[in-house]
Amino acid sequence: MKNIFIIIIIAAFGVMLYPLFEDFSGNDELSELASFYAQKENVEKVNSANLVTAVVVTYRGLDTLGEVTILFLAAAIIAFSLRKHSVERDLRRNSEIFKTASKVLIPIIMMVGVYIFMNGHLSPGGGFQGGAVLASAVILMLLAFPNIPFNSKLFAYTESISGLVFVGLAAIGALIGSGYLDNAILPLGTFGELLSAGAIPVIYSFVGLKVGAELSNILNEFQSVQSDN
Amino acid sequence: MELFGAIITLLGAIFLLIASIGLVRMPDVYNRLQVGTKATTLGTILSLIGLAIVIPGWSGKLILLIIFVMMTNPVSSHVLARAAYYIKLPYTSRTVVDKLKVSDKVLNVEMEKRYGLESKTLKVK
Amino acid sequence: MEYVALTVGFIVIMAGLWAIMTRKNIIRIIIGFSIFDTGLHIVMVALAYVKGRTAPILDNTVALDDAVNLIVDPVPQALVLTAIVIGLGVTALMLIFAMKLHREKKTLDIRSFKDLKW
Amino acid sequence: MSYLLIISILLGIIMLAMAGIAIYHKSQVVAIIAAGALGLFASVMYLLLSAPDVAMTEAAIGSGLSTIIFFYVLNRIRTTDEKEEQQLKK
Amino acid sequence: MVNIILSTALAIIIISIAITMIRFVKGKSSVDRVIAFDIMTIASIAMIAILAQLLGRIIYLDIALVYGLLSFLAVIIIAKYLEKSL
Amino acid sequence: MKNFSITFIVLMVVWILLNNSFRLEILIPGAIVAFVISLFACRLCNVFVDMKLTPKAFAYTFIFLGVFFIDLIKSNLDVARRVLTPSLPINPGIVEVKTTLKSKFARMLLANAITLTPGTLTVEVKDESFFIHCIDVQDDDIEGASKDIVKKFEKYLEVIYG
Repeated sequence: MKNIFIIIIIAAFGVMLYPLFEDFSGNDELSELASFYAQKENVEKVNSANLVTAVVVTYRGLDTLGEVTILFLAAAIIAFSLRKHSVERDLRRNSEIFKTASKVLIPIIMMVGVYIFMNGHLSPGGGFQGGAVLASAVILMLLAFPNIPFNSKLFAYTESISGLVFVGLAAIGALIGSGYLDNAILPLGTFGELLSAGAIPVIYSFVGLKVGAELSNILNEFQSVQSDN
Repeated sequence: MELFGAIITLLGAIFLLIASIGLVRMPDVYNRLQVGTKATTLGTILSLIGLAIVIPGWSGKLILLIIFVMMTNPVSSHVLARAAYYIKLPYTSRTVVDKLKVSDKVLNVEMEKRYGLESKTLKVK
Repeated sequence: MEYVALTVGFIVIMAGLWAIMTRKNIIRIIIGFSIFDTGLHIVMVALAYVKGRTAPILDNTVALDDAVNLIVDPVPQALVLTAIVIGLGVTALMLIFAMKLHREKKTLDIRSFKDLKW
Repeated sequence: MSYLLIISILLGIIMLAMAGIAIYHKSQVVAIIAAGALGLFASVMYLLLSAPDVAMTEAAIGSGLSTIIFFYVLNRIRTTDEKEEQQLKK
Repeated sequence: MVNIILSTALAIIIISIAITMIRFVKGKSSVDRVIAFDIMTIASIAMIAILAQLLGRIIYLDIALVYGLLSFLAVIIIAKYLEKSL
Repeated sequence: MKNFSITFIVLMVVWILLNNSFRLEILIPGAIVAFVISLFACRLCNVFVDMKLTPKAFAYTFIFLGVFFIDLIKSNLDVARRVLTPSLPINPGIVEVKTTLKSKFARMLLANAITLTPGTLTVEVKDESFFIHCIDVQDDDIEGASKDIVKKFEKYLEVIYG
């Protein structure tokens, strides 16, 4: 009886969404907004090869600011609602091979993360993905060496300084350039090089550092409330 | 030359197929891990090498991928095998010898004597 | 191809809703939420696809002059990128609440949380 | 272009099977692994829909870090997990 | 010719993923399923690389790198959960 | 200092492989990033210390890689034969072998090589004994198994890492 009710609700939802499916006949050309972004003179104004990055960082940069704020709030709530308590845990020792391999892998993973967020304007990638990869290096460290003291102060400082620099760069764009989060405050450079696209690599690097530090803090909070069972 | 690279890629794909067949056929966890690790590693490496022959301009990232797969794949299978051993998953009935079980008890006692409590109990926070 | 992705996305959305409504364990409900999320993202990306075109990243295979006729729509992709990151934050918060509920009642069965029911 | 269609159909079938396992399997561990695998195959699907940015984000965040957080929580509440499953089965 | 052979390889890899699904559904213990997951992701790395060749974009290889990295971490964490030492 | 510089070089190689170019405006940011990461990770990354930097060691590295690849291909043919035979000819068991290597990195390389070569899988490492799951047990005492499995890699790793 209850299941029938649920099926009716889901079917109603499906009917509600069905026009989206029916009217869709496969796009043949870009929408107006996207073709505005893809025109040559507009691309050269931003000079970023990856148009998604251009949309995320400059055109819709305020959304990114809100997103980073939401992530920061989530991290703060998690840190607030998890009560830390020190327990003595009876962990099995890690295998020696895994320890050695993670010693070799951690710097390489960090390098890959830095590559991903520095090349956000040339390749798929950017601050959020690079930050996630940096956080995965931290989580590998926590897994392999659980008794190394985790310096959460360092991560908190990194996070707040990166956030301040991000907002400051955006405001400088409003002061010198044409608007908030304008990327033309640095010389634009030639199209398709690493040092091009004005302030986009710098902004995305700080976004990456901030996201990486936030995610590392979240994961460390989760790690620190584990207990034996 | 491009054709040669493509054939190497096909060979790698066939090794991946063998890995999945072996995964279905083998009788217990350890043998499945054996088949899984070896055949998938060689399959992936051969596919990537074949692609590097087809397009020589891409070889930088492909070499990095190969090194990465060769580094991580044996380690993850080693960790899985260790976990499977410690949660005492059963062997197949055709297993002939288990040396680890014989020396496990002795070695554990030795470890405790040698390293004291800190080897077994890690203080976290 | 975009039709296939659209259909799969719709079915995955329905499956996620079904899981949210019928499962009794809170962890299962959160898994259902995450499935729902994935399906939604697939639908949004599939709606942005343009037939036979390539990714909106300009390099030596996609010329700058002809970009309007070669790339897909970048705006929904940027939107989905934002949505995925926020989805992680929401999932983490839900899991924290599940942990706190478990600390209170030592169970995760949704039927045993009746404190607000009248 | 037909091979892309065939690949997307096969990927779609695998994804639906993963969603089914994630909802209906008895064990929570397997359900979470299946949800992670659903995300990974979804990222291949995004690649076919020529959205590499979304594919990378899904592989890194939507699938990878979510699975890790799920397992941390599951480890914390493990004590009653098995009992719970038994009760739910009845 | 090259493209035909590469699409055949792609088809074979997808079939192997589908066969691995059998073990994922059937497998007796959780470790079996984790092994199946591992094999699926490693086969997907090869699949992404071949797709990158067929679509002609080098930038897709970055995704294979991130994919392999995160699946390695997921396998490690599941193994540590199963041996109760997370 | 030695392990700092080796980490730096490894990271630079990774950066060059990722970017696929040698131009200066790519190398300079890479050098800065690699320097910071090596500073950050240098107390962790003490595994490269016992690497020897002599010409003989380099030569033996290549020989080791060659032997390893031949064994990898042999092992795969072996596995394929076993999988495709209808009667599944396996004879599994866990055996113990001893190694004399001291360096941690060399031990990891040895364990990985064992995992990837015919019919063997490292299950556990304790001090100087490796416990290895064999798909086809020939010889279950320590010396015999060691001679079969470990020796062919050990003699190269011995030269490279001491």
